Amino acid sequence: MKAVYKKPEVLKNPCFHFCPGCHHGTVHKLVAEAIDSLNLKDSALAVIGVGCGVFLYDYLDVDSLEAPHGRGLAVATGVKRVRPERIVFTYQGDGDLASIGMAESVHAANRGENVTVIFVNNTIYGMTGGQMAPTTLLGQVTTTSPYGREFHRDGYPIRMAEMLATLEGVALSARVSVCTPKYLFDAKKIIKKAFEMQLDNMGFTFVEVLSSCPTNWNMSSMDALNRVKEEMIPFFPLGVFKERKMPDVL
Amino acid sequence: MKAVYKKPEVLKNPCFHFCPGCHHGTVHKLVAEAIDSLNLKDSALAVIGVGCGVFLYDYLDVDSLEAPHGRGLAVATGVKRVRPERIVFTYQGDGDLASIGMAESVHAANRGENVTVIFVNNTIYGMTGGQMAPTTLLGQVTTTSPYGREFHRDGYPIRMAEMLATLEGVALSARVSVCTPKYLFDAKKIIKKAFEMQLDNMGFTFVEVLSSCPTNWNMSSMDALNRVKEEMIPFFPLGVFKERKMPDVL
Amino acid sequence: MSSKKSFYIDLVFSGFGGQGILIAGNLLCYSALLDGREVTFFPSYGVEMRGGAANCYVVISDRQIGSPIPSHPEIGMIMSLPALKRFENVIRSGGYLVINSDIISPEEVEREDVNKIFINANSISKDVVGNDRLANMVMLGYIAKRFSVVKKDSLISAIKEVVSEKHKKMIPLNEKAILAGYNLKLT
Amino acid sequence: MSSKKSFYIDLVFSGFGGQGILIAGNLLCYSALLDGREVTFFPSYGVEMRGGAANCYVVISDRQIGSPIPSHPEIGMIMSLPALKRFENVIRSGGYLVINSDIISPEEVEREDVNKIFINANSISKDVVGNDRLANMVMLGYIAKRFSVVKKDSLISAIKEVVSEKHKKMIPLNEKAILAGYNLKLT
Amino acid sequence: MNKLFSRGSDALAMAAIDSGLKFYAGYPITPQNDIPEFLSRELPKVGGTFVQAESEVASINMLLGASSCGFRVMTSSSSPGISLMQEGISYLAGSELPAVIVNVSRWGPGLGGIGASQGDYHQATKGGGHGDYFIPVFAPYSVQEMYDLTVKAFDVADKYRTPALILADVMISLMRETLIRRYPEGIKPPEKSWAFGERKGERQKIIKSLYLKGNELEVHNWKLHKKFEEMKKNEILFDKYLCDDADIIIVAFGMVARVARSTIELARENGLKLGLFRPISLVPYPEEELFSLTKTCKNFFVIEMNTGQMLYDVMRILGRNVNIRFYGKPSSYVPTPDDLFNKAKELFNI
Amino acid sequence: MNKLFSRGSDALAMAAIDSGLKFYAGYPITPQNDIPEFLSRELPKVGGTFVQAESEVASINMLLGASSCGFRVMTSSSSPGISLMQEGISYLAGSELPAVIVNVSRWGPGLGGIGASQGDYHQATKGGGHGDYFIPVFAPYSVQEMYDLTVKAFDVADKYRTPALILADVMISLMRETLIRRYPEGIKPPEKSWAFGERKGERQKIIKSLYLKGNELEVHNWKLHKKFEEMKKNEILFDKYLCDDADIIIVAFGMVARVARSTIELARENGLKLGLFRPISLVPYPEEELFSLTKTCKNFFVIEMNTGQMLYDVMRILGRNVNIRFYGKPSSYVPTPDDLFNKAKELFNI
Amino acid sequence: MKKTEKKLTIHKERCKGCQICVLYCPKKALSIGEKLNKLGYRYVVLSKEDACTACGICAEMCPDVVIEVWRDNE
Amino acid sequence: MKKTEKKLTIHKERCKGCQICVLYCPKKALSIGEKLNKLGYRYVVLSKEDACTACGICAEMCPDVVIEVWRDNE
Ligand SMILES: Cc1ncc(C[n+]2csc(CCOP(=O)(O)OP(=O)(O)O)c2C)c(N)n1
Ligand SMILES: Cc1ncc(C[n+]2csc(CCOP(=O)(O)OP(=O)(O)O)c2C)c(N)n1
Ligand code: SF4
Ligand code: SF4
Ligand code: SF4
Ligand code: SF4
Ligand code: SF4
Ligand code: SF4
Ligand SMILES: [Mg+2]
Ligand SMILES: [Mg+2]
Repeated sequence: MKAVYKKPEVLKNPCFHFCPGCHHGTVHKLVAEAIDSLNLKDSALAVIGVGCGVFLYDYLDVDSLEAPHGRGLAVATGVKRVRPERIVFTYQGDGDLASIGMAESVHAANRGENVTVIFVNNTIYGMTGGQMAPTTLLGQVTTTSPYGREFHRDGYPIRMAEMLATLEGVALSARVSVCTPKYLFDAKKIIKKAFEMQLDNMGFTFVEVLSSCPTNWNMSSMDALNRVKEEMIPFFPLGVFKERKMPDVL
Repeated sequence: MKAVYKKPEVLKNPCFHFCPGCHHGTVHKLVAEAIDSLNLKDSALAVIGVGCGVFLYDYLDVDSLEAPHGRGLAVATGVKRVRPERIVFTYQGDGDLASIGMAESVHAANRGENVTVIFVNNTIYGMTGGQMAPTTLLGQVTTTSPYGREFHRDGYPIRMAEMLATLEGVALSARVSVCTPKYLFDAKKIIKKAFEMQLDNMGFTFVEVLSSCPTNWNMSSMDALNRVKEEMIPFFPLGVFKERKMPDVL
Repeated sequence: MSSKKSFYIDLVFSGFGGQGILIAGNLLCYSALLDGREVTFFPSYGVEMRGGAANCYVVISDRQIGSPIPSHPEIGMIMSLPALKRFENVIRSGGYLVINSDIISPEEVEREDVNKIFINANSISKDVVGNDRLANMVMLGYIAKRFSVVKKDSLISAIKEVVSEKHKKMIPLNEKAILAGYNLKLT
Repeated sequence: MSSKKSFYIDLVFSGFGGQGILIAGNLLCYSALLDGREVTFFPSYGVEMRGGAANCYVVISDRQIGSPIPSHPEIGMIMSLPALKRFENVIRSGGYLVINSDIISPEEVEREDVNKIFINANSISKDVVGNDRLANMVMLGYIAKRFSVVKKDSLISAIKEVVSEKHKKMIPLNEKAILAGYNLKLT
Repeated sequence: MNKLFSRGSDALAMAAIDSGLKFYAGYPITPQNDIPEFLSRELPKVGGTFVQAESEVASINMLLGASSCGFRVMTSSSSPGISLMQEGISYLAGSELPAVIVNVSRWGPGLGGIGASQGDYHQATKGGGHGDYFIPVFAPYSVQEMYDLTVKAFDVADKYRTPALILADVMISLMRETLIRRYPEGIKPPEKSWAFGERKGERQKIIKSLYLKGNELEVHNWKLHKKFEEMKKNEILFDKYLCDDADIIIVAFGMVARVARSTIELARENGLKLGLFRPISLVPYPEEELFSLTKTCKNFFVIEMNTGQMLYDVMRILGRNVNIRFYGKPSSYVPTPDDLFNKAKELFNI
Repeated sequence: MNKLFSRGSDALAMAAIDSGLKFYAGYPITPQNDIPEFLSRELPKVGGTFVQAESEVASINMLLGASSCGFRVMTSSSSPGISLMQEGISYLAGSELPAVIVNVSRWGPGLGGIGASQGDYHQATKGGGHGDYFIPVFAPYSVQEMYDLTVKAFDVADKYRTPALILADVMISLMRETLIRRYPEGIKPPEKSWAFGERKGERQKIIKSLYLKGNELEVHNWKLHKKFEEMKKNEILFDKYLCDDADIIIVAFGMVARVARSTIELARENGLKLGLFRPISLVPYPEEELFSLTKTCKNFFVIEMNTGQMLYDVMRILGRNVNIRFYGKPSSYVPTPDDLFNKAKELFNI
Repeated sequence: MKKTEKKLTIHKERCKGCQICVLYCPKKALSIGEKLNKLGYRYVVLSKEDACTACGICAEMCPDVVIEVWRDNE
Repeated sequence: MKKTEKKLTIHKERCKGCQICVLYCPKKALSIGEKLNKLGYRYVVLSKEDACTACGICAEMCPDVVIEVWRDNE
């Protein structure tokens, strides 16, 4: 019999510690599928940010390096500069990449480091228990915005994919979601493309994945899925904001 | 007799330590003029970044706070949040604001902190002796890009005014120059407008001033002036990239 | 601190989130405070919480309390299988595992040198309050009495400290469930 | 280290950037190395450099050298007014201020307890090499001889160490200027 | 109830509010999130400002800004976050700006773990930041002390114009026990004429740490050092328990000292005379007070949840003429009274 | 000339290149810019990579990445920048990644000044970062040692899989003196089977510092501690000068020790028997070697360009039975041999 | 046209009962059962086996890789 | 039309001789002199006093606030 869907090979252990309905699991799967399909198991090297995804190495059978919170893209720069033959990707949450790691993220993007970023935007600090993130929506109640996020005090939700797309060094900047089958298949394609572009030395490839965090949103998985569709996507539109067609030579 | 031009009042001491032809002096003057014209001597509070402008308090008679290198906008946030009645401005170089301080700069802008930024872009680290800055032009030789800035290794020059203009929190984002009388008069207007907007609680106001650093460019003042005109402006276009007309209420 | 002559008792409460583990622990604390005792409460936290586990330690004494996390508590109130697996080996030898037998079948327990007490707490809760949500209170009531941890009056008066304003009307039901446990005779 | 019997001499060179201050200091170092001595060279640096000042310290000894920044050097080679103002009070009592009198007029010097030597170095440079740019070399030559700092041969051989490849053709001119200083008789 | 049954972190946050906290900035990190969560809820109610900063670096620098305006300011974090603040703390010290910094320390190095730890003693007491300065450090060992020492920290910070550190651990922060919310009479933030207020034609004020001219930096450094000497005179806090007749004195701080108290009771029931010396202010360290114990006791037992850090200070203070033994547990498994009792017997051959 | 006449920072950079440096990342800061400037020019010529990072935080984390791939890596900065690296250094230690970190230290706290200083001794030796770890620290006092100790630092870093620190100062970095560029025979970077290379079907490698399960973090911490104990056995470096018959022994490191050597000569010419003990490895500190001097000498004179930091270690090591005097100069004005001689006479009543 | 052979493997011990698969099964073939698994969750079951077309959508969408789908149509 | 009274104050001790004013003076009234000031720079002089219209551009452009310009036209 032929598999319609089977566990990706590189996913050595699918017993995720994630909460029920958490999209981190889905994203792990998609990354694993991309690695399988491009045969990158040996060459892939994960640089893992601190957040609920920090145990990625327990699940994916790829060489893995833990980066200090927020510094994934500085760490990845160090790796890729000395091991350009490895396919380097970071796996980072929105707190990690867009808050504390903003400088490292913008500068790695601007330098056009030839690495791939999997950016899990769930509008919250998952691992630490539901504090406000730079991506938290206006009005959203979190443990540190108990009266709802208010732009005068807390600022606006940051749209990273759009902001990074303005930088010359960026080869691909896209936002995807995994909340419906259609979006999920799109996400799969884009993630694969990001890795392909890295293989082609195109430069910095960035995929933002809108994700749910039922636990810290205080919602059932179903409600969380709906929230992605009905509240997140309208504010964080899906799409490819930049795609370089030719390698980065001037 | 009426003064056509006289030393601004708030400029208590114009014996700048700057090198001959350095535009830091010019920018100090313009800030002083704006403070004079809006009568802000008592209310202005300078948050001073580390760079050649670090001694601003020796020249301008305004309350002054020294910020650690790059952290001007975090420091200014702390000040403005507890003293909203003070007119807070930061004075920062390109190394300070756009390199080490990128995260603080982007986030303060995104929060729409009601402060004014005077951003002196001279495509170089002046104070430390001419190293490559995030704004250094491609091909530019500096002490740490001895073979010229190369985008694959060093990244692209960052256009801060444009990037920040994409953020919702920003009320004004503009780039000016002081290399010709016309540009200088424009700069004067914009700097004044930035302070006025702060007085009107419009939010984050950002003025990037293209400046020369004859010393570290290894040029005469005259050649440096020319370089601003002929090399910098084409890459860093002058203009207002965002201007909010109404206070920041949603 | 096994050799204390003065009053000292240490417990661990464990189960899934949503089973009222922390509420039970807290209620015991407030009761003991009413009894005039020293009390410490220590909740689990952090990464390990993913997956919905909840647990807490309670120490009650009439002297100043050292560590709020006893390495080998005397009594464990166990409300889920993972909870059993995690704490079975932690209970002090000669101590007590008080187990919700509506969730965990007796044969799951491996240890021999501790006392095992099984309470069909869900069923009892259903009986006395109409649903199984107050199994925690049933178990707590039993423990309070069985080990003379706190006075009955204190237990009842403390309920209002742990039930939030908007669930105020639940106080009588909690009281019922606790008393059901308190008065439980096991054979 | 005033009471040394062995060879020890410390100097400060100061003037504007562009006057060849650091080159003069370095040249002296290389010469002393050729003489087989221990040498340290310490340049000024940092924020204070804005405004175009340049200065450096040179210590030469036949033993291991302690601080490369003598607090009170014996000899100061002074090429600008700000340099005089800055170092006048630093020179050790009984030491020497060697001053370019084409730039600084003698009445600017206030100190009484040091020896003052004035050299119209710009003029001499103009005389011997046709322009005033090698005033530094004239002064260095004088100092080398007057205080027996280094051997003449060493001084001459060391020139090539400090003149960069592309200015190679300047070597003979430097030599001329140095010798002019070396042979200078002051009255 | 008159007494509260409170979590350590809440007690600390309440103390901050009672001390007149005006500005808090912080970045989430386990296990201290209860503090910002409490303050995000409660601080606005009393007119204070809560900012969730983009990072610990931003947090500490926001404090620098707000403190320069004369207000009481605080941040809290845990070990990796505190490391990131070291430059800022050094700037606060250099600029003579008061601030309270809370380290609910966890395991290191690196990401480590989130259990209770005393691995940051060196960093806390020997200037994790660059330059020549000391800041006062207080180590609570109960929920009540989380309150009381926070009040103290604000007070000392203002008095000496210095950042002050609370070095707590997970245990003390997450546990609940009884708390009396007692803001002492008489404590009042001093007038801060040096701070930025309304200017009204007064002389320009400059707050900075850069000193380039002449020997002004040396003068400045000695001034900072003198503050430290003053603190040594006035701000030492410690606790002694049954030391007078003790054959062995345990030296421990924070959580471990708490466990040790029970150990001592246990030991005395078993006929062994143990005592406890607990530094509460780690900086300034109660040096004289500790040393004076050598008059009556020659055996000292240093216990820490690390591989030996305060041990350095104890060795320095006690010298080589007494018998010092060490038990270190670099693990989030807090030792029990029995553990310590057994270790004491083992290490002192009893 | 066979010998070079070299600047200290250039000597250090040459040593890095001779040691096989593959990756350098750094951020400009006075007074160490000569190092990145040299390497931006020279490193590409030998196939290495120079990156000017956006900050010190990024620099140290780039090192973490490049080191995990098994290459020799280095960064350099000065005091405030080193403070910013503390989290990263702690991660390197926790992840057991070798790296060489250079602190050409300047004045603090805060922005301070850019003159020579020894104000970072505490930070360097007592873990400015969080958690329980020590990293080896070497303090050069000549241009030659800038070279030799850098070679050593790379070697020790690899041998123990640890970051190593060079604590230099402005003086040593900017001065020029003779240098013999001598990469010792026999030193060769070890094979790094733990590092990321070509994977070729091998087992997955994981490099991390997070240890949450059971007591694995405790085991890890003791492992790190054991490395430190090993270093104590094997990597101690020190220098003694005329100690055998000395009535007073100066204890000093770096620049100050250099000046002190001249002081000793001066003193001996004046009939006063001074000696010098100079720790070269500040971590591990030559404890035994220093203590053994108490057999013949009872007077120790600690001199530092700070208000007393190494003094803590010396007091701990020597105990209370000898006479310890301290002279501190928290100023970029480096004391002269005469200054020290006079101070010695004053403090020891001679 | 031959009958399609199909197989759905449900690794029930991994299922967390989130219902994402249930929501997106075009044939409404899945549902959450009554029993708890070791993790303590009520896990998914293929309640209408015949309705299932082995389209694989449930497997694609499941965050916990609980479902694998096989098909053989000759 | 009355004659315009005008005055140019040159604080020569501050001048660094950068020539920016010289470049932008529409009347080419300024030039760099031969003498050095205390800072060691050859400083600017108003070499064609009559040509100067007191337009103020030199003063506006000078980075070092060397020039002040006054005018009185009634
Ligand atoms: C320097 C530092 N600061 C803070 C933390 C605590 N911390 C761990 S994960 C995390 C954020 C998690 O949020 P996010 O990056 O959005 O990932 P998620 O868990 O939501 O996937 C934080 C703040 C840390 N480990 N290190
Ligand atoms: C944490 C830290 N890193 C580095 C420095 C050194 N530093 C001082 S000023 C400066 C940059 C100056 O460049 P820029 O901000 O562009 O200002 P400019 O002098 O060019 O006006 C640097 C890197 C510092 N003081 N602190
Ligand atoms: S806390 Fe949120 S992000 Fe983390 S595992 Fe649970 S659902 Fe996922
Ligand atoms: S170094 Fe450059 S920026 Fe600094 S004062 Fe000189 S010219 Fe201006
Ligand atoms: S394979 Fe398709 S039809 Fe079958 S259960 Fe899954 S989603 Fe439903
Ligand atoms: S999507 Fe997966 S985890 Fe969720 S209910 Fe279905 S099978 Fe279970
Ligand atoms: S612009 Fe100013 S500094 Fe420059 S030459 Fe003219 S007057 Fe002098
Ligand atoms: S005022 Fe106008 S005309 Fe007169 S010197 Fe200045 S620029 Fe020239
Ligand atoms: Mg998140
Ligand atoms: Mg600049």
